[in-house]
Amino acid sequence: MATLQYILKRLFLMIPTFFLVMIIIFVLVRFLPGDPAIAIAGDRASDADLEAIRERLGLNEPMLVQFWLFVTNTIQGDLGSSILMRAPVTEVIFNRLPTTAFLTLYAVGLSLLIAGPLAFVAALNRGRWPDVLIRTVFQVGLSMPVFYIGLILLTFLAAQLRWFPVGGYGDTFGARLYHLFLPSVAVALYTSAIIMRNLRSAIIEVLDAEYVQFARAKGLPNRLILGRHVLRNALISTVTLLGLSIGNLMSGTLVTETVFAVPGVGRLMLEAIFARDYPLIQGLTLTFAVLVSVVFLLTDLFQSTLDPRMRLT
Amino acid sequence: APAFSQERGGVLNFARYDGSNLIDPIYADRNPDIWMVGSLFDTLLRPSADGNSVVAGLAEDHSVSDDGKTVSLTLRDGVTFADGTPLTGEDVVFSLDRAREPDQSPWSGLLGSIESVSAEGNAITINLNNPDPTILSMLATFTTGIVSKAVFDAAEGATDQEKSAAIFASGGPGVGSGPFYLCGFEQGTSMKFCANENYWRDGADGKPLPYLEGVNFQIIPDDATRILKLQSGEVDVAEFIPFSRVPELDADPAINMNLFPSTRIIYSPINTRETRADGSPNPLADVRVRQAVNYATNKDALIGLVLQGAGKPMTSPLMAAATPLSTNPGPLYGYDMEKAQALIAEAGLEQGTEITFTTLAGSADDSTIFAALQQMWAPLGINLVVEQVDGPTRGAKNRSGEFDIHTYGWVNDVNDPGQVVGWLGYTPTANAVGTGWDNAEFNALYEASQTEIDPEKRAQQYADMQAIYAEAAPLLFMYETPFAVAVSASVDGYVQTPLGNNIFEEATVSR
Amino acid sequence: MNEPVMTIENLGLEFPLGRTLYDVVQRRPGRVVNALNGVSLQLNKGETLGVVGESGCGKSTLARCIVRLYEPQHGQIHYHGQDIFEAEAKKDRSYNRRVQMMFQDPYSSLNPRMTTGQILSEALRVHDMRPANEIPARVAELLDLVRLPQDAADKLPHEFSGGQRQRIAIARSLAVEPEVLIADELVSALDVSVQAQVVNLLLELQERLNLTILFVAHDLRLVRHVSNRVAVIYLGRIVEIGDSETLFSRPSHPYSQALLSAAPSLDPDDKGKAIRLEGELPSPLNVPSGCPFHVRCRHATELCKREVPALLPRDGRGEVACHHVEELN
Amino acid sequence: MSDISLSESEATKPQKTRLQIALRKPGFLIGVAIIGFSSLLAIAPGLFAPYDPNFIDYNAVRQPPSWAHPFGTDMLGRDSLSRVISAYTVNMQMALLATIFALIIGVTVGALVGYYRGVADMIFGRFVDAIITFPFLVLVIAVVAVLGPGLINMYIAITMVGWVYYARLMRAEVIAQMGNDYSAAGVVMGYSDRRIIFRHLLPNAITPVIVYWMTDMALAILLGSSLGYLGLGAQPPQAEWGVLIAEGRNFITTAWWLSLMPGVAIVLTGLGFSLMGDGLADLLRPRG
Amino acid sequence: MIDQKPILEVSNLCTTFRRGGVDLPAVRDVSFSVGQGEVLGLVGESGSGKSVTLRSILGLSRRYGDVTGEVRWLGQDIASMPERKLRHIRGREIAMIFQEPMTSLNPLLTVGMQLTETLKAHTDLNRAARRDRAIEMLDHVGIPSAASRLGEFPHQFSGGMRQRVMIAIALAASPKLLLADEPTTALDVTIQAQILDLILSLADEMQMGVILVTHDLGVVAQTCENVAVMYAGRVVEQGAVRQVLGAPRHPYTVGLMRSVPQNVPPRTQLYSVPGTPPSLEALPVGCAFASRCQNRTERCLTARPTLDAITDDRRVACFNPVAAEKAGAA
Ligand SMILES: Nc1ncnc2c1ncn2[C@@H]1O[C@H](COP(=O)(O)OP(=O)(O)OP(=O)(O)O)[C@@H](O)[C@H]1O
Ligand SMILES: Nc1ncnc2c1ncn2[C@@H]1O[C@H](COP(=O)(O)OP(=O)(O)OP(=O)(O)O)[C@@H](O)[C@H]1O
Ligand SMILES: [Mg+2]
Ligand SMILES: [Mg+2]
Repeated sequence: MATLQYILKRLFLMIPTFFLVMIIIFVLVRFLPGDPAIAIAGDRASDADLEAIRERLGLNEPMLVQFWLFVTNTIQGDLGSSILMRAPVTEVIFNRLPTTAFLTLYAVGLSLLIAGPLAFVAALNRGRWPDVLIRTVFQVGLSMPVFYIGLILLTFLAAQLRWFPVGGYGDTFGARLYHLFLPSVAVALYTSAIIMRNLRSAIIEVLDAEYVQFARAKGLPNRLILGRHVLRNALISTVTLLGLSIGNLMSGTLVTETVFAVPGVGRLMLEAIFARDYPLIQGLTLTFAVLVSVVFLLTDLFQSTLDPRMRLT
Repeated sequence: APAFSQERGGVLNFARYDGSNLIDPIYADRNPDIWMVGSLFDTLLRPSADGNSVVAGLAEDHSVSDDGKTVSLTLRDGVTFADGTPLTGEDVVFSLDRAREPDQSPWSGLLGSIESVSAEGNAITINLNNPDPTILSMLATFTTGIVSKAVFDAAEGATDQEKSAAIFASGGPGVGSGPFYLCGFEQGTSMKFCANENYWRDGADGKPLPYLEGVNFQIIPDDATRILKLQSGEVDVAEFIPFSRVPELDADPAINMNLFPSTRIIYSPINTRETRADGSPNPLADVRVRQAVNYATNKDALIGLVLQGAGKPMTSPLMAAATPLSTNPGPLYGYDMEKAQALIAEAGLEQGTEITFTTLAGSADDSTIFAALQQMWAPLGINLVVEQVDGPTRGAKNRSGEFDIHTYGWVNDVNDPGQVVGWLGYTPTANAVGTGWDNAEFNALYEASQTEIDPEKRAQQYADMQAIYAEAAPLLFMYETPFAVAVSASVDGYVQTPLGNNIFEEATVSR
Repeated sequence: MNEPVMTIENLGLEFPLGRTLYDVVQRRPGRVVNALNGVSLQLNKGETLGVVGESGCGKSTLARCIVRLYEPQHGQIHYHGQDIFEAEAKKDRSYNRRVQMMFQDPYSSLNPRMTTGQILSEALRVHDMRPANEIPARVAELLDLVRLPQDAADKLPHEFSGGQRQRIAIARSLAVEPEVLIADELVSALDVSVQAQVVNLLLELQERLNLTILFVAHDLRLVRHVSNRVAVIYLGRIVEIGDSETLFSRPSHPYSQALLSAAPSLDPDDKGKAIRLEGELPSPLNVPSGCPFHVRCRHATELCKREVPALLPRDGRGEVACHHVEELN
Repeated sequence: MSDISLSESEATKPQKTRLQIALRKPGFLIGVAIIGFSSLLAIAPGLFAPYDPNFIDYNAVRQPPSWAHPFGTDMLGRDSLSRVISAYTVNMQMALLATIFALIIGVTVGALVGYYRGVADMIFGRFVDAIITFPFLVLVIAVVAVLGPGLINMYIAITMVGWVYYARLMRAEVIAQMGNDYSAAGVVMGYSDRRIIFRHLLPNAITPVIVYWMTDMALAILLGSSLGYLGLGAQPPQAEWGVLIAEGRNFITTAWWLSLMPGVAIVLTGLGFSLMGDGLADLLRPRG
Repeated sequence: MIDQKPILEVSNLCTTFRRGGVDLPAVRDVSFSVGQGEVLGLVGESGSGKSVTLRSILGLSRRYGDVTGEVRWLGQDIASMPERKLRHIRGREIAMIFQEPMTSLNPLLTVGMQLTETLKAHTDLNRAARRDRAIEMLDHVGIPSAASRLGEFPHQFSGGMRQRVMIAIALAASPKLLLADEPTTALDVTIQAQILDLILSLADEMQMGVILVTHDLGVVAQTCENVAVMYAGRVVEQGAVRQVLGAPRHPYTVGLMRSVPQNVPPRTQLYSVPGTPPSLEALPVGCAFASRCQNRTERCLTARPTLDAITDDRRVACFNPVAAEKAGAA
């Protein structure tokens, strides 16, 4: 009951957020230099052609009317028609979204797999060489542009050793895991560095907490102390961070998707911007916003199941 | 070559730099669409091997009346659409009428001379308003590809465009008569062509073309990744190879590095208006300054830096050497720094004059060109500064004249110089590529050439236009580049035409 | 001595816990913490009023109301006859100067990034207590007053011990020459011996500067030592108030009796006289009806469950809020 | 009374300054050294670069590392070492200018909102949500597209988005600091809100913000590089690490030095900032 | 006084922490013993090393500092015992209650879980039996409707109740020795009395030894048989409560006793030990209390007094102990 209430409240709070997002993106795209009509008809089109196209797209209407239409149509689930793709925006996005979602979750999963154990090793060896080594290596991951890492992975692991395919994204679940492994690694190198950093300091902090000392004083086995008492508590702040970075990850996929030839929404967004595809940009942004809000909500819910102090309200 | 043991079957995997959105003879407006139309939709006539004339296509015969106002064609017997339904005169009339309808086809201007099209059995008659020297070329151009009227009539959708989109989305044989039909499509991701078993042309072994079972396209926008795909054997063909990688791939025995001759030219429109958009005087309005920068540009060096030598300087100011009626008067504005400096002195250009060079953001070639020009023009006292914009912004600036110089490229869509010359020099089309150059003599010559059916007279008109244009230099004339396509050694027979069209009809792949 | 400086009347304060959506749907009022429930008392010029009571009974809340950190929902506080929560009065910063509060935690009540000198001179400057050129001299004087060495002025709070920090806090309060000092558990966090030092200082200063002090503390022995009068609070109500010696030697309210008896004696032989209270301290979230103490009181009757006893004077023994005070004593 | 005043100052014997303690940590020292040297390179690249970084030599294209060109030359025959060095100016500037205004705005807004809460906090919350749910890179790309590519516009774009993160952090920290009695003491002392917020709360709340700032500077370089890759950052011919890597990545197998060297520069600088951040966290934490 | 063989013998326990490159001798040469059913009080100023002593006994300080000396538990030295073996003694034989009730319970686990996990580690009880035992323990420490509160989380309990939960956890496996670090400082006097009663009755019933750390000399007087007074990491006086509190010999103990506002006229100056304790980073060579001591002599500044027996069960670390009759008068 309380949880449902909480979810309702959060959903309610999202309404003004989305409205703000809609205003920002609407204004922003209309300030983009370059005309969608030219983007459609090409540089060679005549003025009359352009005028006709603008008329057809409703770009000649006053701004407020356009915005009103945008809002009302969006509420009805109609995001308009993509100029670039000549198809309904919702359809275009839904075709591409699963790939990006898969890639993002995959990367997050890999990051946790990499960062989790290593954060423990680093925290337990705080200040000694394993700690220094782990932190330095992750720092490298943190400072390398993904397009560079991606290319190195592709060149050596895919093209030369042929362990992995160069591009594509597979049809079955297994094939996807295989195809998207390298792009996920490229993303995960960055994300895991952030998670590792946070988790490590959280673990160090928790290791010194009084309740962990108390757990030791109770004579619990080490495994239980680390697993039940330390990890759970250390995870709390990391989960928030993870939620936050999933948002960035999803928009960050646009470079990854370009390098690895993965047809996801990130690349689509880039194409949409370069084609001045107003409806598609707007639709994608809103989709991002909804997804990210849902992820935030989920992390908060997860956190509140983890941390009883956060329950209710 | 007589190759009776032609290998048949197999699927060709092709890595593209960008995807098609809608391959329809009249709605194809971006190169990734246009260059695929021919594989799905056959035309009445076909370009000849040398590209300078036309040969029989769906129409086995054609003739033009003496007054140049009537074209008669005879449809080949027994040609069908890919699903086996017969292709009739009615389909031809429907297709051509559709293509010349100004309200729907962006290319209708190319067929502006047509007054009416009619069919009686296999006999097709096209009546023209006025003689049109380009009409036969047009009938061999993608936009006149023949579509099935029946399929269009049956398709869902209120408008022609909606019908086209619906047909495209559902794919399958039936709408076209090209060597392939569309049998799979995921927008922005992949596309599949399957062989049309009812194609009318026969291969060297006497059986119908194409040899391939099909072609699978993958879209890989990143240059380096596309190459890696080819090197790892995941694809057989990778197009748009950056020229910097050409020598490396050329050296690879498993790969044939093709440089297909093209009609692509790379040039820079120069704003010739007296004042800039902000009202300040435009130093480039002076023809001597424009000539000077042309002389000061070492095109060979540029070709070396940008293309690794895989290109040649423009010889005709208005078109690629491969375009019909190109005069090829030899190197245009060969590098001559003394002459350039003399012209600058004559024009009295102030030292340190700032000129903005607008480039496409993210384009390595543009950055290189800019860096090179900056150094090359420094001796002229020109301080070249860069302004990076994205495609649509560049388009808008070109249109409104808010630029000094920017880079542009061109590939012919039609096998006739009319299109490119209209674009580059004829003021009413687009202010002579946005340069604002306006030459009455040139414009008159161009208008006359559009209806001149005497080949010799027309050639003279084009020669005159090229001379005028070269002298006035509204462009920085740079270079022509080939189409760089890397093909696995196991592939044979794939070509990209000078117009950019991908021809898979006679391609084979041995596994 | 009996000139009232501050009069508190019927002070009431509830902390809302927020109304959930469910509450709204159910048309239920939000839950509240009843921190203060009709507290009335008087602070007389120059006296020390001790306030004791179990944790969470509202002692700090009362203190914070007096310095306007909280605004009560009911009742008034008059300072020299002026209602301090009146709109006009709230703008008057000089009230904050004249009524000073010191906090329990010696580690958090001083800005860790300001030296003692900065802390003191800031107070002097903001309230224009001295012309700028006299400030250093006054800082030195203040340090002297609270018996800190002169070099303390250049040190940061973390360089001091807890007792010294409390002295800095006292000096800060004294800098603005207040009339009333509110000491909320000023010494609770300190060791006995350090406690004694700070209390000594407070008593000495009170004498010299004729300060009025509200002394909130847990330690009954200490409260007894410093106070002229003492108020015992239970669940946001005063249950007994009176002269310190009388109250400590002969408490009237059953709660006061239990409280005082629970303080362990220093004499190992003095065992077993503590009155054991039944049950848990009820939460201020649901204050019991009637006498708030009745659930734990051995003497509770039906009347106690029903009616809130009024705080009534008993001759010579202060005021007590108990229905059965006469029978019990 | 005499007993109280007996030599109390004994307890406060001279202590090591925090700086001395921080300098004891090798990590912090290395971080400071890296950033110090990087700043030097950024301020006076001419002192260290052996050649003009923009000089094109058609005859010395893509030469491997040699004594004359320790990092080789690029596809225009420019000296790679000189280009990597000259990029320090732009990349270090990126680290600073892309973050400093976000820091200032975010700290101010966060402090105010954290102190006053109420309606301003509600509105702030919606804004933060809107900007955070907005795809970051997309917002930056769109703003850059509106304003036109170039460093200044890139800074504006990153600032428009980035301040939110500082403000969130600051708000949370101010609220946490308000749990300390010194802010209540300020109120009780009759200090103005402005004084309490900016003189008392802000200096205490800013430590985690400063530490985050260090990380953010490293991220700004990375973000700048990504935008450079997309052609929205530094303008040619200005060398910038992201652009250098992007230029070199076509030659990863044939001219590896082109992308490796700027890659090393990015990693080193990032490492420097992050080590310095960790050290600063210790340095700025008040002891008590 | 129960005269029997001690169960815990601590001798020369030293714990040194390193902070910022400086050694902090938190505990120095601490020796004492605890017998079955004995309640030993440990008092001293804040920071004098009481908590560290308890933590060192249980081997919890090893992670943070250097611990030397001997801790004999039923004859076995546990100071050097490996963690894996020690864990079977912790919680089962020697249990500890921490000073901070607010932070010593894991906020994420239910109270029931934190109670039963000890039982699971140390007993053979099955799930249901553990639950019953947990309820019994909560009942024991006076938490009403214990069964329904097992599923609740620490933040749903008040400070006093959390302290009692911790006591329940500590006592769950019926330890033979309880280390109680200020178990009642967070509590109100009325509840403090309840808790002390509980501990005392258990010590009595189960013959459990107790080390009770506290600030409150009243608590010591009421609950302990013996007491040790710590100052700057060392035990300075030790003996039976009646004697130490009744007739303190060490000047520090004397000062402590005199600081308590008892038997002084109200609103007069209290006695207080002058000065502040020395910082652990810079302990003087001689007696750590010398600078605050009115009895100090030259010798106090140069030599450190050892904890010597004055009588059989009374030890004082002072060169010039306060005369017995004088102290008694104070
Ligand atoms: N800001 C607040 N919001 C909500 N509840 C509060 C707030 N401040 C105090 N309370 C509640 O009001 C009640 C009275 O609190 P107060 O701090 O006045 O008690 P106290 O007598 O000072 O206790 P202690 O001796 O522990 O300091 C408590 O139940 C407390 O939880
Ligand atoms: N883990 C640790 N690392 C470094 N120093 C420590 C550590 N634990 C305790 N200390 C130091 O050891 C000294 C003794 O601390 P301890 O906690 O034993 O004092 P205490 O007598 O229990 O005081 P209190 O009455 O305040 O609880 C203190 O100076 C403390 O700062
Ligand atoms: Mg309080
Ligand atoms: Mg302790």
